[in-house]
Amino acid sequence: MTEALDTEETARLRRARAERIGRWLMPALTIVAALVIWDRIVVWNQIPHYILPGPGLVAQTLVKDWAILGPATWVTLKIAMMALSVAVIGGVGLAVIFSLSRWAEMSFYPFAVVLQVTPVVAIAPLIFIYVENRTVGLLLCAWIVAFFPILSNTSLGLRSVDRNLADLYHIYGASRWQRLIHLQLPSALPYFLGGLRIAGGLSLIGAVVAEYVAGTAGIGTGLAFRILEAGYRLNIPRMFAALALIAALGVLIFAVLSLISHLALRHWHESALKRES
Amino acid sequence: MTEALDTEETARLRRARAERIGRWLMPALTIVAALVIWDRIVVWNQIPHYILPGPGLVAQTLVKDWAILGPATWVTLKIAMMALSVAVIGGVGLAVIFSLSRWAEMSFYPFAVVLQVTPVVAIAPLIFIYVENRTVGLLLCAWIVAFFPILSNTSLGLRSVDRNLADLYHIYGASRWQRLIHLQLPSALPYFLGGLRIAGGLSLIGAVVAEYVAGTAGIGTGLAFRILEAGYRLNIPRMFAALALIAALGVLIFAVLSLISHLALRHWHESALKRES
Amino acid sequence: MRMDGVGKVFAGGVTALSGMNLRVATGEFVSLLGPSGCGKSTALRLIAGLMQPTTGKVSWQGKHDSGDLGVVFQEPTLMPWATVEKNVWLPLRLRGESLPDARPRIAQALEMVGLGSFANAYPRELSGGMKMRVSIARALVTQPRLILMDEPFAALDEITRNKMNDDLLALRDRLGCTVIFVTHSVFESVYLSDRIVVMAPRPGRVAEELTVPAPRRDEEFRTSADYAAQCRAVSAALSRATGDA
Amino acid sequence: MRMDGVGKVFAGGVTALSGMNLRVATGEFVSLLGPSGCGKSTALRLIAGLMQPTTGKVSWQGKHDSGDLGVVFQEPTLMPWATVEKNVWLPLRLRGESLPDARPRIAQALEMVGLGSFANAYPRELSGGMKMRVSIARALVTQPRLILMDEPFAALDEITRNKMNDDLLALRDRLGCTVIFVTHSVFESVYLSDRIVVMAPRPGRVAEELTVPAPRRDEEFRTSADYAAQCRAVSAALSRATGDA
Amino acid sequence: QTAVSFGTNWVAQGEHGGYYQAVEDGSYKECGLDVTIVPGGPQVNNRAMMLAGKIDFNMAGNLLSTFNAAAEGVPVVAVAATFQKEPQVFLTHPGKGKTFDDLKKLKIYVSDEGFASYYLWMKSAHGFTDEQREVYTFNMAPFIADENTAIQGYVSSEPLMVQKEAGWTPDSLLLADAGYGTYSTLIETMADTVATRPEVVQCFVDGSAKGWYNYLYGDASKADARIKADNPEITDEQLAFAREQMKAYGIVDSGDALEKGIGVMTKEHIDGFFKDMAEAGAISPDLDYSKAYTLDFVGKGVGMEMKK
Ligand SMILES: Nc1ncnc2c1ncn2[C@@H]1O[C@H](COP(=O)(O)OP(=O)(O)OP(=O)(O)O)[C@@H](O)[C@H]1O
Ligand SMILES: Nc1ncnc2c1ncn2[C@@H]1O[C@H](COP(=O)(O)OP(=O)(O)OP(=O)(O)O)[C@@H](O)[C@H]1O
Ligand SMILES: [Mg+2]
Ligand SMILES: [Mg+2]
Repeated sequence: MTEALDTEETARLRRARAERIGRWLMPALTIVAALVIWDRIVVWNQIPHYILPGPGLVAQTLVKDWAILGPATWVTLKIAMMALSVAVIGGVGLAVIFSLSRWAEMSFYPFAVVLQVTPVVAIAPLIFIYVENRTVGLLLCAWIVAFFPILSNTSLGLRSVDRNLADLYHIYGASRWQRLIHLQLPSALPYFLGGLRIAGGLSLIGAVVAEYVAGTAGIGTGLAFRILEAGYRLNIPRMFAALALIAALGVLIFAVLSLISHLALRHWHESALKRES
Repeated sequence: MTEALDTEETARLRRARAERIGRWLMPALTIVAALVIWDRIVVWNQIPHYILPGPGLVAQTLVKDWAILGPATWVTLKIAMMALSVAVIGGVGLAVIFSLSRWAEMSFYPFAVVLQVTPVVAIAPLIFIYVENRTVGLLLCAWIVAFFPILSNTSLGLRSVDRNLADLYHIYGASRWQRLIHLQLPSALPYFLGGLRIAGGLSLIGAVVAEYVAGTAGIGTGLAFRILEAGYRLNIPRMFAALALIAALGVLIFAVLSLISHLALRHWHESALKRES
Repeated sequence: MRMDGVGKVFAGGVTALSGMNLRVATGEFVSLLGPSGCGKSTALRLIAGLMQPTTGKVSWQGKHDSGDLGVVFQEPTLMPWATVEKNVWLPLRLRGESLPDARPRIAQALEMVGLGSFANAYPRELSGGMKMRVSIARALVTQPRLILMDEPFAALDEITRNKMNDDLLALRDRLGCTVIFVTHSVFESVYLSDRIVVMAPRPGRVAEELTVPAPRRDEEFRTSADYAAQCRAVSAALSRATGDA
Repeated sequence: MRMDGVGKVFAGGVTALSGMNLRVATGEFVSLLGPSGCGKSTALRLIAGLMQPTTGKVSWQGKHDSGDLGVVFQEPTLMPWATVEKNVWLPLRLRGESLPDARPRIAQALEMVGLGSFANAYPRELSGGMKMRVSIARALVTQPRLILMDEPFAALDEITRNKMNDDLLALRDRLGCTVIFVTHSVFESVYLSDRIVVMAPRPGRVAEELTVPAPRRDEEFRTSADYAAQCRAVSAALSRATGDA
Repeated sequence: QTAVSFGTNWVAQGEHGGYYQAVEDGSYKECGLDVTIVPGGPQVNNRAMMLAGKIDFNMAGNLLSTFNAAAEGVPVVAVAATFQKEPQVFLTHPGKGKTFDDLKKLKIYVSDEGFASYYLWMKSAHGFTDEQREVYTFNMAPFIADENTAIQGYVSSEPLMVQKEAGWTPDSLLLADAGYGTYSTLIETMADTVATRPEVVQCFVDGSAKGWYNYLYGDASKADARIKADNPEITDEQLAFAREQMKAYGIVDSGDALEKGIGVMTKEHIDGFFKDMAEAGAISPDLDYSKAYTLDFVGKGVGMEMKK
């Protein structure tokens, strides 16, 4: 019996250790594997570099064209971060307003949906006719792309308050505002953070789309233009290098947001708690 | 005392009735108000119809061009619905796989993020070199746009299982699969439905983007091409009519998904319960 | 406080209460006693104003101000994202008191429920009884003039429970507050209350009311023959009420 | 089942148990009694295999098969999205039984806890005590050979509670099952158990063990002088254990 | 000096050389204009900016957009046609596209804009089909990958790109040679401008013509430098190639322009193209497009003397 348990225990410890290492190793290995497969596919099928360059060539191009791509990455990251901030403010703000007033919600939620589904490409010219400031217009475009998940998830979260807690606040005479700040917002946090993780990627897409429809005059050239241009010029290795940078930015943003989310929730929410073993 | 209470009671009933009516009236009124404001802005600023047509002209065009726009709407709706189905299957499927295996999650989540942030416009040509079937390629493009919110929210939901319930399942010797079906999926339902509402709009965007990058040969022309064409032909009223149709589709999809969500959750989840008055 | 012919029918069609009459005078300690599911919690929620009765009225004589109310629900109802200290702070916080200002009183309330050293724990790190005690500390931290409690001591062991009973009585003597108390324990109800309202189920209603005459409530009372006799009387009333159903 | 020198330290650094030894024989009815927060629930979870002890071992003599286990946690732990009937169905469902097949037994279990007419209600429509009873029905529906219960009857009134006590004893006589039972009530523990393990807090450990010799457990036993004497003995042990802390 | 702005249809490139030259060599300044060139881009809609009054002149794609404006009652007027021929070509793999009809056997990558304009004509005049068209999103890789495809392009850009990247020279079929008789790269402005500030329009048209002569036949280095400043990515080789091709195919200076100067338009030419497009169903045959263009500012031989 004791024997059996000891092996069990050792197995458990071994598994825990494996997981700790695997947490970093596995993604790294998978990425390496993906790169190798990509490389082999390109080599074995003799795919020419102007259709699908191999990872080596993309890496080389990345280094070679860093002078062009580096600043572009920075510009795109900057726009994406601004867009995300605006999306957070706008999304949470709207969700709060909607939760404070059912009238506002009933009346304006449809408009939020309309904004979400409106093709930015189609209305961008209109925006730029009336919005003088290019940066503002740019952020507006990116915001339209990214705000909805935050609004939608935060709204859901604000409505998912524990009923008994809501009653408690009612009894203690909490004002609408106190209820919002002390009860609804913390309850909505896990949902909001989930929306934030979605919006992180979308804000990057928003930055790309916004640059695509509006250019980035005054802030420098971003990755979107580099991709289009490289594609247009058949400089496909550079196009892929730029795409790789976007992908890397996306993963980076996601990782940072996941970390924030973990730190914010680890004390209390199921999704972030470590299981007691 | 009795007097005071009676007035209170009447006030409460009045409020309830007002809300019941307002639920439909308010959005209707707001939309009418928005249309009137739009109309007045156009008239007072004498904005020419080729920059921003008034709502009346758009409505006229909608009727006049229905023979063109109606079928296009149908095509776009079809693609959007297919994309949404694929996004649901793909998003939930991935979330389930990730929840079943932490290794899979650690290894492949980054790829999901990469897919989310990759500009479809840039990789569409590549997709169409290797994907022979046009419809498949089209759906692939739309899927890339729409799947992530479902994956992300469902993942979050699958992880937000009540700890005591999870323990209970463990004790009763539930298999991994039973735990998934009977415990994790129902727990994730509110999160999933939240993701679905976001993905509903995105699938419409996905359909537009997919048509834009891939055309819809074989299925007929969708709204995306109609918008581009109308823009190119300076037929701005028709462009706005098509945009209005997209907006209407978006609101429709959202309303249907909200209804589904309400029906699925009304028996038990806070977000959908009516408050006991 | 008076309830006149109060009835409550839930959306599902369950009649939780029907024609319930109750009068509670200021400074009184009233226990609601009755079988599980007979509508005690529902009555308490109606009194707290959390629901509107379907029929009848709940009315208050004189002012009743939310700052002067303390409640303990049947479930601990703690905010999972806040530490024990912050949870207890809640009623004070809603009145605008800052944490440093409130801290001495929070500490005192936690001390009273024996959780002085758990101020910085999160609710999920507490045992069931400890959560309930935090909830009690939260209700008492404002030293309210009206206390509504729904089986607050059910999850506590006898010794802690007795201590809390005495603490509650002491508090009540000091503040002269009104207490409406739901309990399952005949002993507890007799020990604590001026009056015991025995409820009968399906539909929930008042079956009997018994006054508990007792000059002092202390260890002596608890071991007195009088106490035992009253407990028996209440037990009998309870089984009559249950049998009625 | 035996626990040898079991200790449990939580991630936060709280030592919930330390050097706890316990032996439970097949067919025995053992109660864990102790002040709130002394580690009773933690001990039960260790026994159920939901946690691994930090030190020491929990070991089982002979097979223990998940199908043969019934548990009631301190909280009702119902699935909010399922009706009462479906909640009770759970253990059977996990063994692959279809709802129509299982229905008679579910109905019987619900009848036993007095909720026969609530099969189609959702958990949120139930009172606190009713939820707990659903949880009890769920634990007993499989007629398990090992039952772990964490204060199952705390939320019930005396009359229901007595009835459930008797039902539990009857079930146990019929199936000869092992029961490990956490309770706060001295009376209940004496009435039900073969052996009472009194635990002391901070850190949680076994303070005393008392065997309860009683030939038959029925109304007669409950009113006997022997019963009263044993209750007093257990009470005394409990206050010693609490005083230790 | 009057400040005016001119929106082009793409990022700065050789096809815009004449305008840059005019800015550099003072042709605009001579008659009192201070011209700012606003480059276009993939999605930059300079036409909308002109309609909204944010810029003064715009580079229109071809006559079809002029007709469209007339059809929608948009007060835009074409005042000059810089390119006498549409420089649009179809590229094929070597040997696959000897004649225009050979294209019918291939998949053709056409942008949405092309699909809404010249492809209509290709369908009616040459029997192309919707099914063979693939969407072109300005990435030529799919074309290079599949030898049974053709792709749209500018005679002055894409052939060189393919040659450089793929290592072979594609066949180019000029749309204009197949009978697509539109002018291209027109200068357009609002009717209001024509009516109230004709001297500005005249100056811009004349200056542009001079700029183009100078760019094609003179020293283009300053304009090229300016183009490279606006678009650092472009290479001297590309600029030289564009210039060569424009000359070789007579894009700017051919036909009527040889006698009446760069920018010339004639009523016969426009009417002829209109008839073709009406037949193609791209435009209503009853359209009155007479107000959509004016011949007042062209055909005066301005700058012809600069041609060596
Ligand atoms: N939200 C609800 N919807 C429908 N029925 C409800 C709801 N809440 C309570 N009920 C019903 O009302 C009745 C009384 O419930 P209540 O919670 O008041 O009982 P209780 O006396 O507090 O019982 P316990 O002692 O078990 O807590 C029960 O039959 C219950 O099923
Ligand atoms: N997840 C956890 N993290 C940290 N500490 C915990 C956790 N769960 C329980 N504890 C601590 O362990 C101790 C014992 O808890 P346990 O739940 O076993 O008590 P209990 O005897 O069941 O009490 P009660 O009678 O109040 O239910 C308590 O001091 C509690 O604070
Ligand atoms: Mg209750
Ligand atoms: Mg416990």
